[in-house]
Amino acid sequence: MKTHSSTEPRASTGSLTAWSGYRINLVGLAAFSVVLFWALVALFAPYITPHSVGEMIDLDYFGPMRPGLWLGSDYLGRDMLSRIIYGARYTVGISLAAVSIACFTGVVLGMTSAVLRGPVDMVVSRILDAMNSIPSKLFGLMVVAAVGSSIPVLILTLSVIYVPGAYRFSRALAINIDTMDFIMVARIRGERLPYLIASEILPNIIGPVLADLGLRFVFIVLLLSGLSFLGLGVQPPYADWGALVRENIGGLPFAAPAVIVPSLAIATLTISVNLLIDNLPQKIRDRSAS
Amino acid sequence: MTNLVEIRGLTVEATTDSGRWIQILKGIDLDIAAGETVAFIGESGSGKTTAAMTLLGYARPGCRISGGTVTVDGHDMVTLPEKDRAALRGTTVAYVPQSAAAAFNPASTIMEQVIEVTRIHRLMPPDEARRRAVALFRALSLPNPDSIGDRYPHQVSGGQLQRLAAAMALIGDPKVVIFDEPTTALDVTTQVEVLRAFKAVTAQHRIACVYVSHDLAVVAQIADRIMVLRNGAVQETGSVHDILTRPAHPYTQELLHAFHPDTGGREALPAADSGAPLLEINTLSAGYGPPQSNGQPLVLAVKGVSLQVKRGTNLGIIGESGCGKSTLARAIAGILPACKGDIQFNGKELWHSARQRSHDQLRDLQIVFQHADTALNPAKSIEDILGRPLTFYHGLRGKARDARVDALLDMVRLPRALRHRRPAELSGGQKQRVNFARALAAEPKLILCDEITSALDTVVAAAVIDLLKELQRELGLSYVFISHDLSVIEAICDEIVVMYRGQTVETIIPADRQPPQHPYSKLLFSSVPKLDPTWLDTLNIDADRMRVA
Amino acid sequence: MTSRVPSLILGRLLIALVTLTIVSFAVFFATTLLPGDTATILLGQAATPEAVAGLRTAMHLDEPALLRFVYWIGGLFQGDLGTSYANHVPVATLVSGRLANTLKLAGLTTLVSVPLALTLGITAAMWRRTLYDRIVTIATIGVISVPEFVLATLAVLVFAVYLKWLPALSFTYNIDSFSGLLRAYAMPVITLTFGVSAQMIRMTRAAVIETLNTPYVEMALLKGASRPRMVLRHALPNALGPISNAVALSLSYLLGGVIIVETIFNYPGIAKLMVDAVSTRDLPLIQSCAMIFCFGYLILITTADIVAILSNPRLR
Amino acid sequence: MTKTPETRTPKNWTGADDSMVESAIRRGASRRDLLKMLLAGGVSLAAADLVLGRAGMALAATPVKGGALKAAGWSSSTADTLDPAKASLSTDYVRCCAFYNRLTTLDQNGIPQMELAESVESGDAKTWTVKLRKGVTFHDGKSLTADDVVYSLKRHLDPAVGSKVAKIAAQMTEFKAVDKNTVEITLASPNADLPTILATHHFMIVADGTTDFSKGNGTGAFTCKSFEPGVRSIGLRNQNYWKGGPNVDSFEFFAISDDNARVNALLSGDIHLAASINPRSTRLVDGQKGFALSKTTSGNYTDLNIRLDMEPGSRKDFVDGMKYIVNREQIVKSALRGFGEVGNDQPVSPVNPYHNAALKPKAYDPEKAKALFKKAGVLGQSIPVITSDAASSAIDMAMVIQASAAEIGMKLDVQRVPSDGYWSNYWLKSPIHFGNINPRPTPDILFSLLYASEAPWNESKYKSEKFDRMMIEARGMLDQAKRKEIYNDMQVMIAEEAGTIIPAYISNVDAINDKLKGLAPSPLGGMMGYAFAEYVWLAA
Repeated sequence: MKTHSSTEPRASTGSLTAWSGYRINLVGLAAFSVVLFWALVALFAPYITPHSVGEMIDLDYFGPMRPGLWLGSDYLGRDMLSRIIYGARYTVGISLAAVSIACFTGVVLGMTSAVLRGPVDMVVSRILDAMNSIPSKLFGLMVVAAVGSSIPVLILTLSVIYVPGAYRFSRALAINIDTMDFIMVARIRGERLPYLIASEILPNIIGPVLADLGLRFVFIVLLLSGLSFLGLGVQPPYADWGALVRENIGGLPFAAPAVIVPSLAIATLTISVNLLIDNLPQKIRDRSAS
Repeated sequence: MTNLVEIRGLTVEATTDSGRWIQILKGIDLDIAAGETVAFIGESGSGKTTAAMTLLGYARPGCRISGGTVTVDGHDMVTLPEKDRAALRGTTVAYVPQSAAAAFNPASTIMEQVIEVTRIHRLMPPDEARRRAVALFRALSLPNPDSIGDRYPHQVSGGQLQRLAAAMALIGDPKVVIFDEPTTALDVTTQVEVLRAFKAVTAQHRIACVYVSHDLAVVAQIADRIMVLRNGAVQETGSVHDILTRPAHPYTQELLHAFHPDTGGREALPAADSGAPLLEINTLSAGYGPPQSNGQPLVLAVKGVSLQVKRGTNLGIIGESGCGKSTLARAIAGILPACKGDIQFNGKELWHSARQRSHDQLRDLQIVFQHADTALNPAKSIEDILGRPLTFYHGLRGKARDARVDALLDMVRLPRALRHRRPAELSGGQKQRVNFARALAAEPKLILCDEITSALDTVVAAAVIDLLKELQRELGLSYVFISHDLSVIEAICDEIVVMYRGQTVETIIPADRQPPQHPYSKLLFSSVPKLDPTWLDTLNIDADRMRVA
Repeated sequence: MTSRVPSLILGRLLIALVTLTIVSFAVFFATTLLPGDTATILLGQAATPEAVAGLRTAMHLDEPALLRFVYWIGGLFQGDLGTSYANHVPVATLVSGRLANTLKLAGLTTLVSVPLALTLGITAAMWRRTLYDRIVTIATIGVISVPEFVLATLAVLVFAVYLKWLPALSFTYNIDSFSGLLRAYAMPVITLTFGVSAQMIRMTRAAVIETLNTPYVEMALLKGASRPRMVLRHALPNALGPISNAVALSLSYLLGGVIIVETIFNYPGIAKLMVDAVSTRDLPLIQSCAMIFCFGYLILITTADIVAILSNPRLR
Repeated sequence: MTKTPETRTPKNWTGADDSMVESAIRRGASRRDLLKMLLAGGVSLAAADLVLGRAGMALAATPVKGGALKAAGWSSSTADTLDPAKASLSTDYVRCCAFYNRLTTLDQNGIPQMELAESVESGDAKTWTVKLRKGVTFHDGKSLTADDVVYSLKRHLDPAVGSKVAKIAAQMTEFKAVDKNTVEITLASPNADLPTILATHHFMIVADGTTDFSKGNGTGAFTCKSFEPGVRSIGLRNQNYWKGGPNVDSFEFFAISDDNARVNALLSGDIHLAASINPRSTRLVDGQKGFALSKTTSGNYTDLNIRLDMEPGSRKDFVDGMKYIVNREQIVKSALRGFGEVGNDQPVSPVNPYHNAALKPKAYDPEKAKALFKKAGVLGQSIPVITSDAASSAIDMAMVIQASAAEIGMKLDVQRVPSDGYWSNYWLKSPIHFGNINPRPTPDILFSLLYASEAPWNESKYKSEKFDRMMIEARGMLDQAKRKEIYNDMQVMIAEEAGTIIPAYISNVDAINDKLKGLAPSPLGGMMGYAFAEYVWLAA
């Protein structure tokens, strides 16, 4: 299976050269700033929230933006700004953890299958194929029904859902790499599996894998919001952004900031993550310059 | 307008990773008359293909024509709008690619692609186009000219595809055809046929040709004039005769010299044959595909081959693609476990599969692959590539390892500064040296060299061969040298085995200076082009071919 | 040259069958692991011990799981999906109407989204690195980063509540005209199209660009072919494999992933049926729904693989 | 959405006020009283007039025949049933009400009225004689007889049926078809409430011997045209209805579980009634031309249950402290958005004639609570509180209580668990959790179900022999005044001693298209006690 490895040459416009031959793309820089912003918000959430997350300070609900309630109030009259700040913690944290676990597991399994082939490949592929065939939201629902909802369960569920995708993707990439002669050289040198996958294959697929990770991150953020729809989510009064959108969706007809702001937060984070990965600083390998 | 093609002050620029534009063609002037064949010769990176493609008004992605004019049949391909350029492509100027196998769309039939030019430019009704194509197939002496067009590209051989690509170029009745290394990927015996076909057809239609190649001998057969390029600049232009006999430019002289390798370089063997052979294989068979009921694989590529390599000597294995020589190398290395026979190495019997061989056995027997591009991990630095076998086999780390990497780089005549680079930053010759240095790092007794020079330019390949010889003297290695190129093998081997259809047909000792006896060997040896421009026209190898078949 | 296609296709079908077997085991035993007793849940607040015991016996819930698995698998082979615990109706009856609805919605969405996504993906690849391409690329990321329920709610607010062009619910019972069909399906289809197209667009674009970099496309250019011809005649046929794979993966979402759309538009599809089944611990129904999703997924993926095999003349 | 000034309600006016006026009218307030009340509340005369006009409209108008009624409830699943004994969701009740009849029914004031019965009488509250109305036929043409009634009631005793009211039905020990139109019911012990009990939705009368209920063969106002569990049902006007046919030609009912989707469906004109909408959505409907709200306070409540037999509920001071830390006013305001009435920690709601209005709710007093928590030795500890969407507004209530507790340094660890499986896994089981109790017609049912020592749903594990004795004493008592006195005392006992905190009685708010006329409140629940389809009409 061909996958969407991005082999196209990068656009030469809007880029600048800095530090010892790394090329930084302006779009990438902007995206990085946004991601960094949310990461910092998530990190320092307890220090920058103006109000407690659960405190009901507005007598009205779905209140507009105004001094003191800079992002308006939610459906219970709680401060949206504080809730968004804390939501960043959960959204960024959970999604990052889940996407890391999913990609790590999937990629390791994928490379292992590609290197070992034969029965191992067959068995792992079939099992993960079977897993993939169960719709993610319904799987989430079954998990909630079976073990209830907590953050570790949430992270694990999201990870499990995305392992097959990461597996399929990395296996396809790794199989292409596995046909290369340098793998053969390493094999007849007598190298073992861990070295083959970690040292020979991984460095060659890490680019597309990262790009894939970015896309998966988006899906996980969205799935997180979808799961909150089904009751699998962060414990109140805390909420991830998806849950914030969900619990305030009733404010949509009023164009309440309580529903618009978390939606925007999700959009800025996911779009930035993707743009950042598409425009990662690139070491300039300029043969003619040397 | 007297000349069909006039190139004046042509410059082409390419963009680098950092977005800088650098000149890769530095002011080229050339005239080509109608019906004339001009060869562009030079090593890879010299700009010969780039120059040829400007005739189509085309520069590959990342490149642009930055100056000068390229006038073809009265049109300046540089300034013409893209739409008008497209109208001339295929009708006035046509292109025959280096690898026809890659240039044919795998999803469509050959006929469709051959006559596509007539569809694009609405030259003639499809039926007529098909008749014309069949006529061209016949003229290019393709087998089954009436039905070959119905096949898909993967269903015909490389030599046939190359001729079909020529048919594809000729169907639009172009005035100029660009042949871009059209025979480089072919076996010598096939190359002869293809060259003949090209020559006949272009002469018959009085088509002007640009023939891009790095092989002086091939060019000598087909061109009227030669333009020698290096680093984007013309070194020398002249008639074939002048260039071959009175090369003015030092680079041209170097090229010519590389063509006459120092075959006498190997003195006769010292009395080493007294000891047991380093490698001895007996009735070895190997192949691909699932095992059949008789225990043999579906496709048997090596059928009961036996040979010996004595310590400190080199064995050459020669044959055309598909003869089983690479499979044999893989079976010896244990990559493709042999299904029958036995391998004795250094006095011990080797397991067929590399997995079961001991650490020391693996270390003592190294293999170097043909394509340095794929044999070197593009994600690792040269230092890591060379360092790994040092750590793996000899447990070297830190400073000791660094010193050894430096020593290896010195050994293969590469600057030490390269150690921090990645393979993609090296030239083809440099990569092949690294590839070889990695095998040396293991400190082996025997190195299997699988076509290691065939992807290199003549001059570079000659240098690599010289290096190999030198290292052998210093380190007391043995090589098994697998190649389809007789001149390379002759230059380095003490003994040559000719393989044909999975079997050895003849063993030749170059030092004995005996002509080959087996008809296939004869065909093979006689198909190697000579610098003599009349070689192709006077060659009579059909008798041999008949006997082989 | 002998054709390898039949054996390759046979191989794919075999793989699908193996996967289906794994799935059936997994599904059955995963569902029996669900905590909570069907009888208790059915009775809800009224679950007194006597009532629960009575109901358990009445539903044969007291038999061992393995025995029930054997019954179930045996039934599946005979096309018998079992009887719903919740209301004693054959599962097949419950499922059939819902499945038809789901397939209708999926079919219509496919009809809209696949041509749309392919067109956008191909044209974006054709005019790569132009403003158009950038807009398409950014827009696709933008669209997938909006939660589905926001899209759906927004669509309802705009088209149903304010403009009153379309009904807020998807009434699919009495469709007697084309406009009726449009009205009933417009909004769910639009919402789902947004959801499934993005990935198809991305993949199509990537696959076409990959083939655009091949020598045979350059060859077409050198024959004087126009850009559309290069893309449509040369790049596209060779990108069919990866594209069909992407399409299959995206479409598989339309079977079980549409729970939110089904909820918001009150569309009686099979995903909602399964959600109901989970909350009532209606095991036969859960198992049947899960099997249907897996089966649909496998059909799609296997079809994509077969398309890839057939589109590759090397294998013919 | 533009609103003309004329139709605009006062700015600070909410649907809650509308309903308040409505219930004042029900209690018999004169127009002048009401005007006074409204003006005192700062409402302008013109606006007050408008409000009164709206409230009055619901009560008096001439029905119009015809039209296809479409309405949406909030919950449904494949477990939807037309078997009245198994009905468990509001959706089931609505359908049963449309297709069947009960022996009795409750009027707006909670007083039993006769439906299929002509009379339900007893001398000793133990043996009851039910006389049936004559000339009633089932949809399939069969006439209603005593055998049908005996069959319908008796099946609740069969465990295999899985009746939801098996426990209540268990007191009916003997059924006898005296003649074609007379049934004699004997109770295990006297119970004066039987006529009210028989008005429960589960005691709908089905034809003798029915086992397949998918056809909905009853005596009700609609015949069942189609019924797909978890999807929808369609009823057609029963031409032979003994009451003389419903107003609408057909009645389609389904559920839209998503709150916003339900409101949107109403606003877009797809349905005439959206049942039980989220209080926060009322802002969308309220004041919107063409739509109205119908509020019913029927005794539904969500309570915080502290089990007295477990830590920390076994410490009386903790339980009392919790009662003071619950800010009931804020729960009504924030969590219920005004659609509720402050509760006084006992289950008999203000709409019930037996409600003890003298029992005042505990005031919100954080300092007192803090002192009590300190005394109980729990201050500063983290106390887990289980909440879920399963109990309506429970999460929001938990949020309010949690925030108040946090102010006095009491950490409540609110754990939201999925609604799926909540009733079997957490309710009654966790030390502190939320419950949700549907309206019951009589205090006796509420007490015996929820507070008697052996009650199956004793949410806080309250045990009091005195309470049990009082319950049985009151049950057989035909003297209303005496009975009310006992019930008053019992309500005080619950409020003071039990571990159930009932901060509010939740109003049910149905949003309707104002073409829909004739909708009146009922103590049995929203949508006129689920029976609206039979009574309403669609204005042209």
